[in-house]
Amino acid sequence: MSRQQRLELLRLCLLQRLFEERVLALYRQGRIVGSVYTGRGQEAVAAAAGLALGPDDVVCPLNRELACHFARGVTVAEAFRNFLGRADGPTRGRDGNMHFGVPAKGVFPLVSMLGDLVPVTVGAAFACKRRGERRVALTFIGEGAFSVGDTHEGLNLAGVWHVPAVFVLQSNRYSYSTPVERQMVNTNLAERIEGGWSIPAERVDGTDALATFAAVRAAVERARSGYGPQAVEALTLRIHGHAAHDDARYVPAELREAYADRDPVARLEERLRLDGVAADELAAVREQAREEVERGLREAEASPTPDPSELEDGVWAAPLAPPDAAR
Amino acid sequence: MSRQQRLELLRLCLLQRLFEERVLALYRQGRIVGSVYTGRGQEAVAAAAGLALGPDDVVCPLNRELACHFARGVTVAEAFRNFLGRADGPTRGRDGNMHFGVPAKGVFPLVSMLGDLVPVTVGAAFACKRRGERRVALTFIGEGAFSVGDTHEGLNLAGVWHVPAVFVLQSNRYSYSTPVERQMVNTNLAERIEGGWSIPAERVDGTDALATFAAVRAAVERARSGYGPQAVEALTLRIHGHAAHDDARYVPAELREAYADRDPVARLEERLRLDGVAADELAAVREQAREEVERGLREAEASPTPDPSELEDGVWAAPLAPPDAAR
Amino acid sequence: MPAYATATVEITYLEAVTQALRDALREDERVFLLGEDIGVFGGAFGATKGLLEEFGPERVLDTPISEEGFVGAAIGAAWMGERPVVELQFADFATCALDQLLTVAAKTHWRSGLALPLVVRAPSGGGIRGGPFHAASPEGLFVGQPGLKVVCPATVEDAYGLTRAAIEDPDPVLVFEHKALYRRVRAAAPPVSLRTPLGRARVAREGTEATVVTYGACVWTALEAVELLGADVEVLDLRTVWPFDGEAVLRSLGKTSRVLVLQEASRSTGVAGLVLSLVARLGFELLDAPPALHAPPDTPVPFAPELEDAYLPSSESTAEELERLLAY
Amino acid sequence: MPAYATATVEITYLEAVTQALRDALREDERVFLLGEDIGVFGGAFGATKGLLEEFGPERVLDTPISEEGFVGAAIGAAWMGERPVVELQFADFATCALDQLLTVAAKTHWRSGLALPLVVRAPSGGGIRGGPFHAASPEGLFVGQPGLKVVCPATVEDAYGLTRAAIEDPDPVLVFEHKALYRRVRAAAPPVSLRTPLGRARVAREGTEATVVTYGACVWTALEAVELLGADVEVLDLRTVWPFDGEAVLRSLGKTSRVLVLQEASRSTGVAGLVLSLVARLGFELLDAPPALHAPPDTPVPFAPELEDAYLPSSESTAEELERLLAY
Ligand SMILES: Cc1ncc(C[n+]2csc(CCOP(=O)(O)OP(=O)(O)O)c2C)c(N)n1
Ligand SMILES: Cc1ncc(C[n+]2csc(CCOP(=O)(O)OP(=O)(O)O)c2C)c(N)n1
Ligand SMILES: [Mg+2]
Ligand SMILES: [Mg+2]
Repeated sequence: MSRQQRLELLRLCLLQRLFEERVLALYRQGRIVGSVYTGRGQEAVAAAAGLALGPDDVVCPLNRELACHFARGVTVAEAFRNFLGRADGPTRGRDGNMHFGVPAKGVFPLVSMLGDLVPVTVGAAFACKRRGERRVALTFIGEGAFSVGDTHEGLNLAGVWHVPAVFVLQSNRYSYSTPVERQMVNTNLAERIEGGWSIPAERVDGTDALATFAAVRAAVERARSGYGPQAVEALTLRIHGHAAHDDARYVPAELREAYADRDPVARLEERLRLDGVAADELAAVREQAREEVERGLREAEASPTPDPSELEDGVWAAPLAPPDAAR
Repeated sequence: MSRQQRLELLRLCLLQRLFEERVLALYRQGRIVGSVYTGRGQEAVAAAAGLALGPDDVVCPLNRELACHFARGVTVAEAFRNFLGRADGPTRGRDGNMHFGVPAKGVFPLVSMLGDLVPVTVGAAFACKRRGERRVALTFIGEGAFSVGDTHEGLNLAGVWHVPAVFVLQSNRYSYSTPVERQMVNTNLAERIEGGWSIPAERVDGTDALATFAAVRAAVERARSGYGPQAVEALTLRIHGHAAHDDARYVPAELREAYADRDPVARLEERLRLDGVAADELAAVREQAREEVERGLREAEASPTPDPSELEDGVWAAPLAPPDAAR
Repeated sequence: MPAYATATVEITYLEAVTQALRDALREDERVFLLGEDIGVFGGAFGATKGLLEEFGPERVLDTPISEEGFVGAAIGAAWMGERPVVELQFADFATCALDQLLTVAAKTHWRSGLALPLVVRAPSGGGIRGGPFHAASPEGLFVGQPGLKVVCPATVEDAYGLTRAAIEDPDPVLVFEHKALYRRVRAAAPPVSLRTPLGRARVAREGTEATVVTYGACVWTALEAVELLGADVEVLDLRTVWPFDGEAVLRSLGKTSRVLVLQEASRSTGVAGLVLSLVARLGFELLDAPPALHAPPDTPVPFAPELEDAYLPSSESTAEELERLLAY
Repeated sequence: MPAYATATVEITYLEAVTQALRDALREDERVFLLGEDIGVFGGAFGATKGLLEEFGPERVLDTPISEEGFVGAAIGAAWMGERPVVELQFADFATCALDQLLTVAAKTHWRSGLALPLVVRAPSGGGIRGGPFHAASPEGLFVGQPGLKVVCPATVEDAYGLTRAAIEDPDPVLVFEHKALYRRVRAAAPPVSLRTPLGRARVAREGTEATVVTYGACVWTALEAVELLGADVEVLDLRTVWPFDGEAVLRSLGKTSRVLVLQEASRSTGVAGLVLSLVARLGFELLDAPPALHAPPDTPVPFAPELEDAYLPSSESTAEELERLLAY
């Protein structure tokens, strides 16, 4: 992994970290409404997976993978516009927070119902395979979402069709307030995916950005080269609440402490320092990220709010005369 | 397994075999309408599982487990009444073929949607556990139904809740016209259930009635004794079509031949002969079964057909004034 | 948003739900609760707060994420004579449990006489900036389905009384609670004995000039609209939306000869179609004006405040519809 | 059961479906089929017979049993610009794929402008002794849902024309084929160029005394009923049941002043509620008599011939309803 790639990885992690910190501040000020989901402690997984993909690959990120959007070319302003519900945002204010995607950039719009995007990813990968394109489709699966039937149906189809799909398991130990031990008996998802669906799966420390990148990149290249579906299980801790309203007091102190020194962003900065990147260069990356976030926020705040008269546009791609003229 | 038990096992296998042969004859004569599903080649699994249960245990049989109904005390006449759509049958003519159950005898009414009954079975087992009753709930899962999300959600709940549920996997190599190899990559369901959901699972030859009984009985007793959910995978071949309309020409000749000498009923008779049961005693069991089937059919044919004026009875257990007086 | 009362002995709609669950758990050993994050966390909206502590993990179960799975499990427990009460974290996720509800819960009694006493509670509705996946009113998916019952409490009394009645009912009952009412509506704590009969509408306001047939949060919208308008309009709270109280609708129509159906579900879903079908077929001669419908457009629920506020029926927009109806 | 024609160059409704799939596969590389047992076996009803042989396993896929899974996969393929056509083995199993359809297929274009050209074909309806799980008419679960389109072909022409139009449409379209029509209805093979416009009803029979609004197999029931009665009744075949052709309904009502809605779906499901709601609200002044509904009772579809025959609307029972309507 080149020096430049590693700096890009850091930049992406910082963008998510600083963006989310900004969003939480806005939320507390009441300037962002609804729910706010963030991925603190999982930025490295999101960034690594996004960076591991090729330009023509496609991805279905979830709630905690903002850096993956950025890696695909989604801008800070686009993301803020979705949180702020602006007319020129990815969902035109129709949806909020992380519930968006930018199809033009190969990013499928997140739906809330967990599990749904696993079969969707498999179908996208099938299309690429069918057309002989060397493209890969990637999605994320939280350990909680691993309990959903759609997840299993999708993994099974991926294996049977032998498609170039990559599954990144986000094992962050919690599903809202539910610890992984109450979610399942065997918590080793990599082992289960390999044993159950014959999908090669590697387990990595998701707070180690470089290791995670190496694992996902290898999985992506195996998928691209015709070796069928691949999986990577990234181990992290959701060190904050499920969403902004949740203080996660149900997470035992010992567990928090165990992860206290495993902040993926700090670890990556430290690692780059060890690898000889000068402190001021690192500071510059951080500063540039902060500026990019602030600039994006200003742009988004300058964006217009949506016009209710357009609410019914685009329900259908090819609208039919509505049955009910009396609107 | 006592001599008497082994004869009972034979009787149950024969009842299913002869009942189904009779049903197919009636179907060809147009005296039974709709679809007809039979379990030829799997009678031993159905009979063994039914016989392995205790008097207070409950079960959710599927399409190919008629002998399991009989083992629970469902009568031949009751079953025929369902196939014939009679007013005094288990579904009062509202449903047909194997789509029935007899709740009073601990048998849940089969629904067609595959996978649905796995969570239902887990919930029944949970209720028994919660009340401290030493009862077990058992259901069957075809290898095709193993692809359904509900199956996985149910297996996961069984493990997490550690309930006294027993899952009998009917690995008969086909799902309608679809061979197991196109249904999944890793076809070893016992291994997958044990590895994936930490549910102890044993693989048996489902055409060997005594071995299957021993395996299911042991699983039932482990579940009853508080060791949590258990599984048995019974290997068979669906040697006939999916239903009466299907000649199963898609099953390769070699495969048929491989099972030609593995008729579970013939094997059980042969085994009992080897164990010293006199030929005429075996013949008597068969003859009694034939008579029981014929008697049951006569009873069922004497039953009244349903009265359309009662069609709307029992939609709800506690009916409410229908919104729509104009019926 | 007016507060509907302020005395101190009062409880909120949400507290009424919690109290109904607590009283049912106390009175009937067969009752237990299951759903995502309802134990340690007390539920996404706090409806089960304190119940794990009082009743323990065998009666208040945190489930894995598997709506089909735990609704199916509740059906299995009901088969064994238990009285399971499921919480869906959001009503929107009803689509994820729909097969178990329509295939097994709804059809089993008719097919085999086996009653399945099962309750599924679901926080529904908009007004909290939930967007397309956290603000839906999906009751229409279940309205009209043989074997199911669907209730939508609008008041503190019915939040308690319908929940208790649903738990005691032998059929599968879906309870769509309204998120926007959870903390907004308050009233005196109902007596432990209160039961709201299923299938019976309630006249929320007597009137003679027209009838608003509605349910859920829209009951309050209708009452506000009538105040705004200062007209003598009757407000009928269906309470049970399936099978709904057609007699009450026709009785009120007989009095007023004009009807407006008001719902929060998008206009081609919900219960409006069946109510208007009934009115047209059986109330035709009672009508002095075409029956009217006021409901959101046929789109998902939008997130942005500007959009959601325009999308949801307001007391003002409802008053306008009523004015038009009365002017006919 | 009268045969509707007998010449030899004719094809059945089922053959029209197969031909539509074959022609779409031939003309458009992006089209592929997936579903249970559609390859080697040619589908439970034979709708895809011969297509595996002609187009190979990459374009005619036998899937594992996972309705949510393969409908979701079809959505993913549509995202990538393919034109997947899913077969559900029975329409009843729509409940098993409903979440993918309502959550992902229906809402994605409105949320993000991404079109998902996806077709889901499903053999629906009764008359073949299928019972509660193999004879349902579940279109009502999708009728009214923003972002979906739902069609129910009644004729050979529309079995071909609606299927072709659905595959070429940029939106998710559900095609509910009627099992009882598969081999019963025959007509001249439609030209390869035939497309039935989505959203447009068809006057199946001109008339002046009353209008029967119907779709699917009931179109034939209505035509037979009108013959029996010998009255001058118009029969309107909706063809697309969502979003349906409200204008055509009102146009016909303007001519006849009397309307009967006839459907095979149980009376509180299907499309009847929305049609009658429309008629009551927008056609009120056109009506000389209360609009009527003829549909099965609110129960699942029964198995026994005595029950199913009583359950399903017949030409006789429909004629009686019409007589009552005309006598008003
Ligand atoms: C089918 C479904 N059920 C419930 C929810 C509500 N919900 C949203 S996120 C969440 C927890 C998800 O846990 P996990 O998959 O581990 O992802 P994480 O939040 O840890 O990133 C739940 C229960 C949902 N979105 N979808
Ligand atoms: C959810 C669902 N999809 C499709 C069907 C139609 N169907 C009925 S049986 C069957 C094959 C089942 O195969 P398997 O589970 O192996 O059981 P077997 O028939 O071999 O006993 C199919 C596809 C169904 N009943 N349920
Ligand atoms: Mg998690
Ligand atoms: Mg099988």
